[in-house]
Amino acid sequence: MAYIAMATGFILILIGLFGALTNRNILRMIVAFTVADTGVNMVIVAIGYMHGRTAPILDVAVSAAEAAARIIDPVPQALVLTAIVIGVGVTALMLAYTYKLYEKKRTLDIAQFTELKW
Amino acid sequence: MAEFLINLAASLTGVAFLAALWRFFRGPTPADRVLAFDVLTIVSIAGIVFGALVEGRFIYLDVALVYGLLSFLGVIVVARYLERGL
Amino acid sequence: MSNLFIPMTVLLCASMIVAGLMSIWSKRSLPIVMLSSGLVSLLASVQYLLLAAPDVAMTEAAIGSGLTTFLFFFVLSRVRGGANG
Amino acid sequence: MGELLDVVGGLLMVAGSGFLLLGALGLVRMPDLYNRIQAATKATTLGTLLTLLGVAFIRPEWALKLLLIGIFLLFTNPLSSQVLARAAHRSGLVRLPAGQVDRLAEDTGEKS
Repeated sequence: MAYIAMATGFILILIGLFGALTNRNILRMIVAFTVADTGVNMVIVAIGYMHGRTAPILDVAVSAAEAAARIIDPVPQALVLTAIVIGVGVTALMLAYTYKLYEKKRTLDIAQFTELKW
Repeated sequence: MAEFLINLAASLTGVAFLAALWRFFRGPTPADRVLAFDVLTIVSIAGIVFGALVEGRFIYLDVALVYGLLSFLGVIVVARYLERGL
Repeated sequence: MSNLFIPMTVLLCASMIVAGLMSIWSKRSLPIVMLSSGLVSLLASVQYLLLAAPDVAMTEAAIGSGLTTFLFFFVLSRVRGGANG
Repeated sequence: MGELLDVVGGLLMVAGSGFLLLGALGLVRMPDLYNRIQAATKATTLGTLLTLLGVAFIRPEWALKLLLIGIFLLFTNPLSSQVLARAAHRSGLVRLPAGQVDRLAEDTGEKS
């Protein structure tokens, strides 16, 4: 099961990169970037999965005495938890720059922004 | 017996998921796609409950709780955008 | 009884690839593209739950599917008129 | 006793999944957006509630949180479908088929 999820994560990364490189609208590029972000998170969670074990939260189903033999590693999940929040911050920053560029030039086409060309 | 019934219920939920996904893929208007998104979220709540039942963990039901609260927000945001632009 | 998870994983992963391909297809209009991106996050959240990470699933459902879609539609309603290109 | 409760819960879950399937089938087969809304949201709400009830029969110690999920579904689900139908009516995206009269627009005096 983890291998299927990992393959899907890599395919989502490729889809996101393809969309970010071939679209010409800035909003479409940001959407494709979000898809690639989801793919990266899914790959990391699928790496941390172990077969036959359960979630690393202790309650009546998993007691503290047998926790070492029954729960999976919680470190990749904490990593992904941080990465999701940072991802939404990066997305909000890109959208704010998109709005400022739209106020400046009244267009979202990436071919119109030619100030850094020489 | 009970295990067979649970597997049958999960299979029917999977067919419902595929039908809603087909409507999401070719809805004529954006409102159809938003409706299909809503139905996909509700079917996903049923799927999460199946997962919690199979795994036997009480803590998985919190995810269904968050789903029930937040699908609503997404649908309302898109509906207000379709109405007059947020 | 845990063999129920493998068909669910296959179904979710195929749906995620279909929704991801919809979200980069350049002929679709922009709200449909953003809604497809939200659908990818929603299905990824269920997949995280099946991969035994319910805390990541909660965060993804709240932030990745709710807040990101809200931000996209907020900006799209601000730049309406220049969005087709 | 526990075996009987398991079988009853399984039958309730099969009934709920049947209602989910009927709702999704109505979502595919209905011809119009408003028909799709009325077919999909009611049937899927009932199906999810029956599924939660079946899980509460199988695992009685989970009943409180399942009740909470059911209450949230009953709050949010009709609200989202109503907002969606109102947005579809006001935005004018969905045209009625020819020969039908828009009674809501006549009553409220809107132009659509």
